[in-house]
Amino acid sequence: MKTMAEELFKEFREHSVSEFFRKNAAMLGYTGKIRSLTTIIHEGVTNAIDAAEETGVLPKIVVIIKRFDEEPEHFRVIIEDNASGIPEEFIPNVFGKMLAGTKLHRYMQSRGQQGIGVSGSVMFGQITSGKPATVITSTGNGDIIRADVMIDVDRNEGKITNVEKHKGKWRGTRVEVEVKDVTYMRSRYGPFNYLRMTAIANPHVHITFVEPDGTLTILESATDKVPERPKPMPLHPWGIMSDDLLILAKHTKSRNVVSFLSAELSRVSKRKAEEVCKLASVPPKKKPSELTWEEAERIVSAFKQVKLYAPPTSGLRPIGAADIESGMRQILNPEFVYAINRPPKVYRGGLPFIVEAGIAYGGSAGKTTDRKNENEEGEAGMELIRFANRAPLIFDQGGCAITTAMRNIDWRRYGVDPAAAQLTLFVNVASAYVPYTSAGKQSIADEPEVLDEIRTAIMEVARELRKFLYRKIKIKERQERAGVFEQHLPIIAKKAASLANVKEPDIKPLLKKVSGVDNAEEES
Amino acid sequence: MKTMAEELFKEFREHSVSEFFRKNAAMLGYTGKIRSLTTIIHEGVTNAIDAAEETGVLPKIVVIIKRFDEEPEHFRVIIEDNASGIPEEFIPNVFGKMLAGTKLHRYMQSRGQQGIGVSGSVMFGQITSGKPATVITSTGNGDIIRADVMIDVDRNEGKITNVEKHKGKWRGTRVEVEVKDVTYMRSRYGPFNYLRMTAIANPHVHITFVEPDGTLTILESATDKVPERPKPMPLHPWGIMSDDLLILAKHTKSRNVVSFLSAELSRVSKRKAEEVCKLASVPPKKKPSELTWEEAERIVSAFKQVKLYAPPTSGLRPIGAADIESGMRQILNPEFVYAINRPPKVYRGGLPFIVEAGIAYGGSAGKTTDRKNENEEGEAGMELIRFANRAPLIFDQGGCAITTAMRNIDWRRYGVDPAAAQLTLFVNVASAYVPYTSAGKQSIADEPEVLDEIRTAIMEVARELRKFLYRKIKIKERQERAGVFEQHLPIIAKKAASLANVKEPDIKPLLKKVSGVDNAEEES
Amino acid sequence: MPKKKVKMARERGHRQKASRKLTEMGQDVVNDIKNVCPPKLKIPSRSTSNIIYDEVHRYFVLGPRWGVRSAGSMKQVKKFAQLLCTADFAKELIKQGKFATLREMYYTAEGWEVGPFYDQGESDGIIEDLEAAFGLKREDLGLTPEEDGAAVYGKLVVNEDGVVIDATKAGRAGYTIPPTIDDVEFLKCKAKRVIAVETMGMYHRLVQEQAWKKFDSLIVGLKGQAARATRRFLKRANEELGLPVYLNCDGDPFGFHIAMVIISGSAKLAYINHELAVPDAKYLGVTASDIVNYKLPTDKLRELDIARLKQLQKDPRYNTKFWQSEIKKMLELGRKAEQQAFAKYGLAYVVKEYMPAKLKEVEEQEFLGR
Amino acid sequence: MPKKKVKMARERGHRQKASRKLTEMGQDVVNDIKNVCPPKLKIPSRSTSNIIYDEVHRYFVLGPRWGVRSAGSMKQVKKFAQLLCTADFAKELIKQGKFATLREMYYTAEGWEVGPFYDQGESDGIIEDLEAAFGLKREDLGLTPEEDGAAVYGKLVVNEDGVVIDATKAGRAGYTIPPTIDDVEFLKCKAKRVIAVETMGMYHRLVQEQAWKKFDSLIVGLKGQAARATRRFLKRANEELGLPVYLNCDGDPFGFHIAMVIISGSAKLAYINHELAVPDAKYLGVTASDIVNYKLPTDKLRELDIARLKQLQKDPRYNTKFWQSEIKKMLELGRKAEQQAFAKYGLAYVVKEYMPAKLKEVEEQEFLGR
Repeated sequence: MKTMAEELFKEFREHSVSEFFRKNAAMLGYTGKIRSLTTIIHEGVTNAIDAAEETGVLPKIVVIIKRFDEEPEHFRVIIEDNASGIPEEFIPNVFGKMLAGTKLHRYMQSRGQQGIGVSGSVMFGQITSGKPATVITSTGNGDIIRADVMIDVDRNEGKITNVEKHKGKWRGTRVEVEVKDVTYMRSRYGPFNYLRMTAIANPHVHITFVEPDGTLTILESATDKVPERPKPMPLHPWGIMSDDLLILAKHTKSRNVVSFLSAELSRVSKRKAEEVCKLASVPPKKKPSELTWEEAERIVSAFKQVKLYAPPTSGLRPIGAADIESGMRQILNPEFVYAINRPPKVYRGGLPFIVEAGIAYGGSAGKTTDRKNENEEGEAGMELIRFANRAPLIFDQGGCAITTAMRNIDWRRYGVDPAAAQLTLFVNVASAYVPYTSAGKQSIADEPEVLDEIRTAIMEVARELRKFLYRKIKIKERQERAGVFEQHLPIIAKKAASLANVKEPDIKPLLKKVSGVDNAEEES
Repeated sequence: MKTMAEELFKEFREHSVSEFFRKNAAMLGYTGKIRSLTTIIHEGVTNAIDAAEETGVLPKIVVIIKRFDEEPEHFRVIIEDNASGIPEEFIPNVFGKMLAGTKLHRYMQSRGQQGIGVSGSVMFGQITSGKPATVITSTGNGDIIRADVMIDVDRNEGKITNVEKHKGKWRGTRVEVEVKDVTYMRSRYGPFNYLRMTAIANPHVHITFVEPDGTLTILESATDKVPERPKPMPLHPWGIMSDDLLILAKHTKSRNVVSFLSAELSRVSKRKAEEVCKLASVPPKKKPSELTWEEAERIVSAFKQVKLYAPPTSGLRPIGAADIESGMRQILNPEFVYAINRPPKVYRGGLPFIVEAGIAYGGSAGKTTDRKNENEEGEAGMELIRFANRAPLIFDQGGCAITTAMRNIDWRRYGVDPAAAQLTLFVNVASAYVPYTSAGKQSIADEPEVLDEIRTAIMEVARELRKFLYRKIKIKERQERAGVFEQHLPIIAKKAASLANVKEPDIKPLLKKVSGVDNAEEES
Repeated sequence: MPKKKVKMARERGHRQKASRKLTEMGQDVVNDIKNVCPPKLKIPSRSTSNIIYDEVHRYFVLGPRWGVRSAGSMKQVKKFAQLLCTADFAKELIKQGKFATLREMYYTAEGWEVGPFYDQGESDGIIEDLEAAFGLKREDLGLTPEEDGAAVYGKLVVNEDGVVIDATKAGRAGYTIPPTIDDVEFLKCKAKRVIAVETMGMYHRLVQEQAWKKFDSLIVGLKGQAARATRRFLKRANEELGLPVYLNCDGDPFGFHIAMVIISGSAKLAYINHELAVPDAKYLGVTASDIVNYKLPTDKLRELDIARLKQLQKDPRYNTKFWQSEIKKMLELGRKAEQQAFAKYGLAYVVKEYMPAKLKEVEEQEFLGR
Repeated sequence: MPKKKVKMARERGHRQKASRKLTEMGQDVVNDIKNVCPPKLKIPSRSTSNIIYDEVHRYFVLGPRWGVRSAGSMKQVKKFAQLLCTADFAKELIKQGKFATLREMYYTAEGWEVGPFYDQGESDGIIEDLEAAFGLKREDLGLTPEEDGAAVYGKLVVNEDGVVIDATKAGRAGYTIPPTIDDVEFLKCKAKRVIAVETMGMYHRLVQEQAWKKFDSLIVGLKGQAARATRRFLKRANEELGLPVYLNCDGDPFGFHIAMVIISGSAKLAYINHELAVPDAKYLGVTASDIVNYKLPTDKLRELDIARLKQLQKDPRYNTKFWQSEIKKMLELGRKAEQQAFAKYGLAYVVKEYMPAKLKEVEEQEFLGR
């Protein structure tokens, strides 16, 4: 007789990751008619900018959204870059296979991370319109490839259903996705605002945008400085966990623990490694692959007792205070703008990150601006714009560490009424590995170190704003008080004479004297 | 010369889903010290109840949380069930491989869905403590297996590191996970409240719980009725998408479209299928695998023009109004309780679901109860408890469709002040495929059909509450008004006599008359 | 002054009439009880929808709708009992020739069998029921409000219960109108008109500048919104003494309202306006035109003022060319001004320049019958 | 009554003194300007921290701290100019023997070179500066508040600028104390005491029940918080006429406060309390003990009442055995009661039973020197 278990486990099977995400498209941000469209733009633009930067050129991005006649929810979305192009053999995997890419295995900052983004767009297009995505690409070798790509969901594989080749001297990639069941709107959550925020955070990017009604918008680049290429980066010992260490130990080429630690971790010299081994009672000559969990735990805790340099920032690519300021100035035309970038920190896993913050006051900053007709909400007060590695975070504002940090601050202490101030607050978290709360990549988890750092950064720019507002008040006061004596002393003389019933005294000597005295008092 | 692209794409690689989720543990609910522990309990208990029900026995669950001496954040979590047990050969895949299981490929309601849950717990334990999970299981064949299981993250595979066998006449599964960096608390987000909510929604489950300080709590089952085993269920044509149809067409054994439609979809007879083919201009004899996207789109829209029975509920397993009421009554001891379950509906993809709602007033319902010392927050007012397939949803309350629906209702219209009312509102969404917003499975996406249905259900129970509150007021009024005539008519007689300066008239005849008349008026 | 004597008798008669009405009511109730029929009392409805502007009399009156207070209704029987207790209390007051304040009556009810009132609003409501049911003033029932009436200065001699008072010899603050003004007899009056002013500041200014002599006038200091006794005084001065009444108020919606309540009565007291309204009284206060012509110091109209003015535009009492044009002008100006703003030109200016000009204007119009 | 005549002369002298002080100030300023030295004026500080309870005089006075208003300070020069303009205006009023209200002065300033005041609060502040600087009342400067004082009934005859007024013959509402009470001469007084009551309801009750005859008393109707003129009247009645003053107020913190402001002055007017406080006046109002002894109808103490009572416990003016015990008792009871609550026992009860008992108690204590 079969047991109950044997009966039940007949059905036990494995599944592909594509199938998983096809059924959980919401986890990737494909939820709601407006958001789904913005997600496609986001994935495409993010990849395009990353690719151009890796190639080392100033990104020039073209975004076109075409509506099919008489089908209000049927679009063709086109995103083009001027990056390296994609070799033909990689096309199926880049666009049709999930969890495949150049980025996932390296600790390096880039906007995309998980090798899901573009494949997700292709899949969403495919399951709503039934059409393959069209990829036009050239690596600059004279061949321009035009390929239609579909995803085989059961196998998590890309399939090229049609391919053409042309000759031509162009380099770059153009992806066209046909999609149904989405809506285009110029709301806060729509593509227009997404691209506007992208332009603020990426002053080196040139964006050409064509909306479904044919409106052409060009967001010019404000600098021609190509940001440095990000570099892969080893883990830093601060906050590293035993498990991470053992995984590194398994894959290292080093033959003993000391050389392993100094080779695979950043800021660890041979001498430091020896010191740590001694503290942890681990034989320095032991083979890394033979490290036990307990030894790994002791090494991790030993690292906390030695002095180390801060993690290297070579792999991080912050925007920089000057560029944030010029980005905000260009779009918001504010009375006052100030930005900072904080020194690098790490959070759990030894992963470094940098927080940058900017603040803009006056002009069209804040929610009540002449942009109102663009983003449709009649809201007033402070506007928060969130970024991760320069990519705008539009959705899930409530659950984001940046929002939490902003709300935890008592803004009145900085002379600001959040419900009314003409204020735009900018926060960017730069890291090779941003702790998103979900694969939709729209909000940052509240890791304590990250939350603290965001809070500190916001308070730092807020302090500068307070100084500005204070100076503004001071100047006004001084102006108002000028000439007060000239106005009032003659009246005093006249009335005193009337009271005493005597001739009016000459006021000039006193006037001369007090003006001087009082000014002196003022200066002191 | 190599192109830039060739240079860059050297790094292109594939990755395992385990590695993906190891880096994105927060996506699975492993975020925060309290939440991570509750997530482990949730995954274990959910699987345990599902397994017992599939086996067809009344679930008896044991949950033990042990703290390691002098290590406040180091625990051993033990979850035991009385289900079918697991055949030895499946142990590595059940506990060590993600996206593998008996559930993902069937459209059937169960608490777990995605084949990630338990493997996720094992992985989280492994990466924080370095220890394998221990599985003790027997299918009731006389062999009890004790196996230590680890996950090979690179390959997404389970490995048994140690195995023992004993003889014994026990059946069930006991999983022990060792975990670090988590905290035990009796807060709203902690395991205690999780199990209490589980007991409310599952009156047939018996739970034994031992807390780290040794406190033993037994949550008795309130019914000995084993819920029916859920059945796999074909898709229903309402709201099905072209893509779904084509995927089914690819895998079907049917030879023509008519038999394909009636075999693979529910509530579709041959005659209906023929009608649809005609409407869609699709040859009825066509091979399903040769259906084009356009034909599929036409079939989908044709289904909207014909009359169909509502989707079958055989695969759905709602709790039932009576059981919800008895569950709430047992735990909350309320003055009034009312529950409903709504008829089945479908949402996009043709997936049926059922919404159930319950409301409890008075007693220890609401946030301000004598449970305050348990859940620590000094909050007052209405309490919302959310469930998906009877499993409590504890986190991410803000983003959940149930919360949205609850907030969209103007509670004052039902005589309720949400900030003060002693009210507990219960909502359960039952479906083979609940649209979670993330893999953490803590909140339901706001699919329009689902949101509407939740709103309708809540309003239905709220209306019943309003009736109860109204009756309560009415009864009080009647009591207060009794005897009003006896009190006042004599005074009227006396004062009138005084005014007129005459003898006081006899009031009795009138008293008798008006009391009768007025009562009659009252009844009408 | 034979005309006055007749009036006097009528006034005195009010209290007797009240007593008679109360007795009749008692008799009706006793009869109903004997006939085993629930006693009822018809009371004119005082709800907003039953308040009507009477174009002929030029004040608010109650419309034709009645409510019935029945001792046979569970909801009304307690109120009915309270009403009878109150009536009995009032009859006793009349008998003793005494007066009680509304507050005193509220407290007196502590000792009643029917039990104390929930609050003074409840006991006041019962009194209003009695007033409306019988067309009597509360004062006729021996019940008075707390507050005294206005101050009066000028050539008027009155007789209060045998005490003769000359309103030029009652001190700088003048003769104070008592709540029981209907018991006061006008003995002699040499004034030719009444000028009532909103604020006591202006009152003292007019007394100090001897405006009462200059204009042959009684000066009345209203102390803001006019008390019932003041309105009764003005009505009697107008009807018994035949004096024209001029109302000098601040140039703002509240000032207009104070004047208009004297002229046409308030909606709230529609049931008793026939005893209180002075429809021939004339507005002589600050107008929007004055603000412009005299370049007065002003304040900005507040939101509330603007809303109030817009309300007045639709109010039937203000449906005259004069008011419509002044209200419109004030809204356009967006400013308001107080009486005392004339102090900008010196303290005496208001008496020497402004008032003579205004009086001349108004009285010429009257003479011409406009 | 020679004592009175002397007082009279002193009173009249106030305005001359004021005029002299203003002239001196003008002279000082002129001299300072000639000496090229910024004119300064020392003004006692009216800030809370400089207000001190004077145990000997038993009222609030200003402490020793002074502030200096200097025409040499940028922040103060405008205020200094306003102060001189105001002084000049006041001197003119005195010269003409006129009075202006504070509001009128505020408007008059519209025409001044220094420009209008921002609001009346600003002009009132300047007047207080002058009062405090010279220890004069604003009335001495020809400036009066808007409101009249209390009503007085009883055997008192006064002379107001040649008009003789008998306070039993000024009508039921009594003689009204004018803002310029210091110009009034007391000609004759047959009363032996003053009973001042908080509400006009109680005032009319006492007049109606002839309490003035029964208790040989002047009845004063305070109309709530006593006006400055009323306090001045009570002080003069107490000092010039030698009458004991009894204060009958509601049994609640506000009633206590009304009485205590008459007795010991308010902190806000500390600079002029020597002209206003009547430290020998006695509280004869409703007490917590009365509430218990007479089983009065009560209201619950509100949060605000409780907070207020707790404040009073720490107030030096209430630092007597009587007050401490009554306040404590009221807090324990948690209830308060109004004067008119005695109407529970009938309208006449307060005059027939309550007041005689209370008077007897208080006057016996006084006789015994307690």
